[in-house]
Amino acid sequence: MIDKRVTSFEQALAGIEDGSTILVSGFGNAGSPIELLEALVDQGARDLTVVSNNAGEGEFGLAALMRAGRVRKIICSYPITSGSVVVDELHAAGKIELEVAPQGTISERMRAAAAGIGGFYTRTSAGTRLGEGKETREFDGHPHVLERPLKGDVALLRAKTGDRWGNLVYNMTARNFGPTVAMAADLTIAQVDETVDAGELDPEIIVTPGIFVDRVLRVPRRA
Amino acid sequence: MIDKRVTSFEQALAGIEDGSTILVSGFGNAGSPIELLEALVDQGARDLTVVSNNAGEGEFGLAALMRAGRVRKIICSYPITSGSVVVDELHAAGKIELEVAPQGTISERMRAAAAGIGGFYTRTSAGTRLGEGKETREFDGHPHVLERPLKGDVALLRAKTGDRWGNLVYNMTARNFGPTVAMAADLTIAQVDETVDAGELDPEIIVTPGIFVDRVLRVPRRA
Amino acid sequence: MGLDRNQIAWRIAQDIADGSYVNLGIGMPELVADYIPEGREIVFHSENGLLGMGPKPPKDREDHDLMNAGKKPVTLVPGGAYFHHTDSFLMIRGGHLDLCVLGAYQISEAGDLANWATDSDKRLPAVGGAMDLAAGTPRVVAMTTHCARDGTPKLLGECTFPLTAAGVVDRVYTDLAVVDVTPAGFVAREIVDGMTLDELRDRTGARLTAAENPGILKAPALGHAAG
Amino acid sequence: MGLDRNQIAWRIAQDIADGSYVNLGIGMPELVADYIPEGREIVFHSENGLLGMGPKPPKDREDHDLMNAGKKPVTLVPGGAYFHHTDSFLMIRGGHLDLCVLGAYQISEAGDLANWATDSDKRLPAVGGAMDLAAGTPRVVAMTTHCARDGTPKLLGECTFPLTAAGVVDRVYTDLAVVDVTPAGFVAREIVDGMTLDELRDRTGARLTAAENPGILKAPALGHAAG
Repeated sequence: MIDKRVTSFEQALAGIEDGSTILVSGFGNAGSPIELLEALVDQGARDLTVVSNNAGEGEFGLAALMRAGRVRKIICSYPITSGSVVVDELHAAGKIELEVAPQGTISERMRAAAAGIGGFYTRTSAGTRLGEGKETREFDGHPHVLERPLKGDVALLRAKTGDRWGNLVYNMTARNFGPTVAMAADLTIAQVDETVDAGELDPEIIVTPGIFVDRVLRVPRRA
Repeated sequence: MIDKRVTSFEQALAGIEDGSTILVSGFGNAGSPIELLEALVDQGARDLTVVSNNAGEGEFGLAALMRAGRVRKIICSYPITSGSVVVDELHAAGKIELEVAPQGTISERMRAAAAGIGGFYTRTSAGTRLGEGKETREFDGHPHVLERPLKGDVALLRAKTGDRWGNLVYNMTARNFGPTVAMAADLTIAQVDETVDAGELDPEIIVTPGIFVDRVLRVPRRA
Repeated sequence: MGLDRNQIAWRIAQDIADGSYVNLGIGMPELVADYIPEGREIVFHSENGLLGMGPKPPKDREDHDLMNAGKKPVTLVPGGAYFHHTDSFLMIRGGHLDLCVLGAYQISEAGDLANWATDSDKRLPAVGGAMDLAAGTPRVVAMTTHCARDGTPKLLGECTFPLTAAGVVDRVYTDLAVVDVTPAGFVAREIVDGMTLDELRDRTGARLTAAENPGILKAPALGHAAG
Repeated sequence: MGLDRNQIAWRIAQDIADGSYVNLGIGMPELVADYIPEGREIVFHSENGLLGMGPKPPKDREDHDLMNAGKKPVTLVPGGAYFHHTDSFLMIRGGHLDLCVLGAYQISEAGDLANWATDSDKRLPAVGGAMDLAAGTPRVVAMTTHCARDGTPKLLGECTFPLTAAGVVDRVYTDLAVVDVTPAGFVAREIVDGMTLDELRDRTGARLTAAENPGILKAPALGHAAG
């Protein structure tokens, strides 16, 4: 029988290795798997490469993982948010590598990894500093850069409800990167507000089919 | 005010020109916009290129459009279904051009057109007759072929419910190609079982956001 | 002495692990779903936008908006989900399925698969999702009779029919044997009772070796009801 | 004599046709939503997965799962829809929006846009969705003061700051003028009341011509309430 629901952070994060590439959902705090990220500090994996739209804020969630010195490199589109102090400090101290890429390119590169696409051409970043060094080719009169898939060893994401088979639904704009990171990693771990049995989610409204999800952990929503 | 609902086949199909490329939803008859295709015979556009997974069956829908001599070329993955007599006859008589391509490649090429992707590399068809003549390049130890976007002038599709803004939801596996063709054409026309006002569809369950849809026509579902 | 199609399906079903995501090709492979051992939960994928495909419904519950890749009415099991075609082929091409079971005209010792066109084909060419499934799925097994009706071997040094994908087949289940495709070529894991390795070689169009302790390929007698 | 930021937003809003799909960049462009003329239904897109963005909610109805690209709480209007980030950028990159309004550090006469980094930037580099929006949207307009605070022109022969995208800006709305980017370079369509073309040229770092009958750039006095 399939039951992807786990009952502890230890089970949820078991097996994540040093040096892993971790894809993280969220846009700001909406949809960010804050508790999973904090539990990853206890889990102990080091030398991580994190892919996340933002680079954490305050001292919680992703920022806590970075503060604990576990993140070697972060790939993001927008590391500046109000309160993004940890990334600022670590970067100034030379303690973290930062790679900034266009938001749609990061997202599409993860989808390419999910979809078995070996590479794709996009106009985004062509002729700019972020397109420098990338193979450029003209299609339909416009230069396009070649982008390669961005695959994760692990995805950590937050959704609203998960069922026994790992099917997920989300809440409003907290959906954001969740469905994409879920598809693009070898091991996908979701924290959800609530878990249900298989068949309790309407099959027409499932956003992330369970085939993409390995473990589902209920983490009660903070008030 | 935005109101994409139209009330006649004439309004729905107005402006479709000779020589257009028409993307058509449906897998077999499920999700096929049968009535729109038949009304296109009356509309009169000729010399069409049709992109559709199958190539029609019986003498209705797509088969009726082909029988009327309006289709110059069909791009599909699987022209053989029980009762696909019209395509057989026309092809044997040299009256229709047939391009067969892998199902996932047709689908991904339409998505690429929708997503502003200039081209993508896929392992599918590499080293096969259908990959011959295509640029081939190795990524991660495997040959990949370069595929280019497949854009429609027009998309004809069938959905379950459409609202005033053109948002669409589908019914079970009749969803199939609908969401993809909707995104990939300049003019997207949906036939739906029922129309509703904006706000009557739950924003969490909308499958095709109205931005992709130009016209919505209610066509009562046949018993 | 060989297995019938239901028995080949049964044999394949025994090898599918609990919790697997599986695509069954149109035609003979569809039979595999009927023989999954009790207690295993398998999620069947259908290329037309469905995970969690269940058995065919009773006649009076058929709905032509709920069909499988063969365009036959099916059902959805609890936990199933619908999605669109491009997402369905993302799953296929991206290697998210664990296994697909495909019919075959020919399989080469390098694992090349030919299952979409023959040179004598009088029908229109039709590939459907076969190339995507063959190229994208991590484990591809072929389900076929060991020889064509005219006795020609289907396991060959090289395919003569147009390829579906090169170097993708992991295992072949036939009426006569279970044969792995390895870097050293075809290796028989099981041979049907009463047949020698040499007799199997006579029916195989490529070099064939046997595993160290080849098993006996067997399946229970299966009534029509299950098939 | 120039327009204030609310007045520039008002002026931009007058040009947005009923039924348009529009993305407003973070910061000053967000003000445009407040000045859409009565009777026009505009669908606002937010890159984080939202079409049909409405005004900010009252404090007690804020939900941090419903925010805009600037990470501020918003509402959804009837007809709105949620979707994931990759679909959101499919919309952007695929040219499905009609218009985006972006802030700008510099705009070149060839329509190059620089709005994501300056060379003196002490902050971390941060591009967000700016390059996708600039490269993908059929009509890109820039909303900016005509000159930087130190008086340096922002409309230039060539940008000196890192580009967001090359050759994409169609029109620039500033406190002093409405300027089209044409194959013949910058063309002033409207100039603020009391300013001559020569005076505007003094504040512009590239060749500037005027349309045949340039209009007067004006906007009503706008209270704080609306902004």
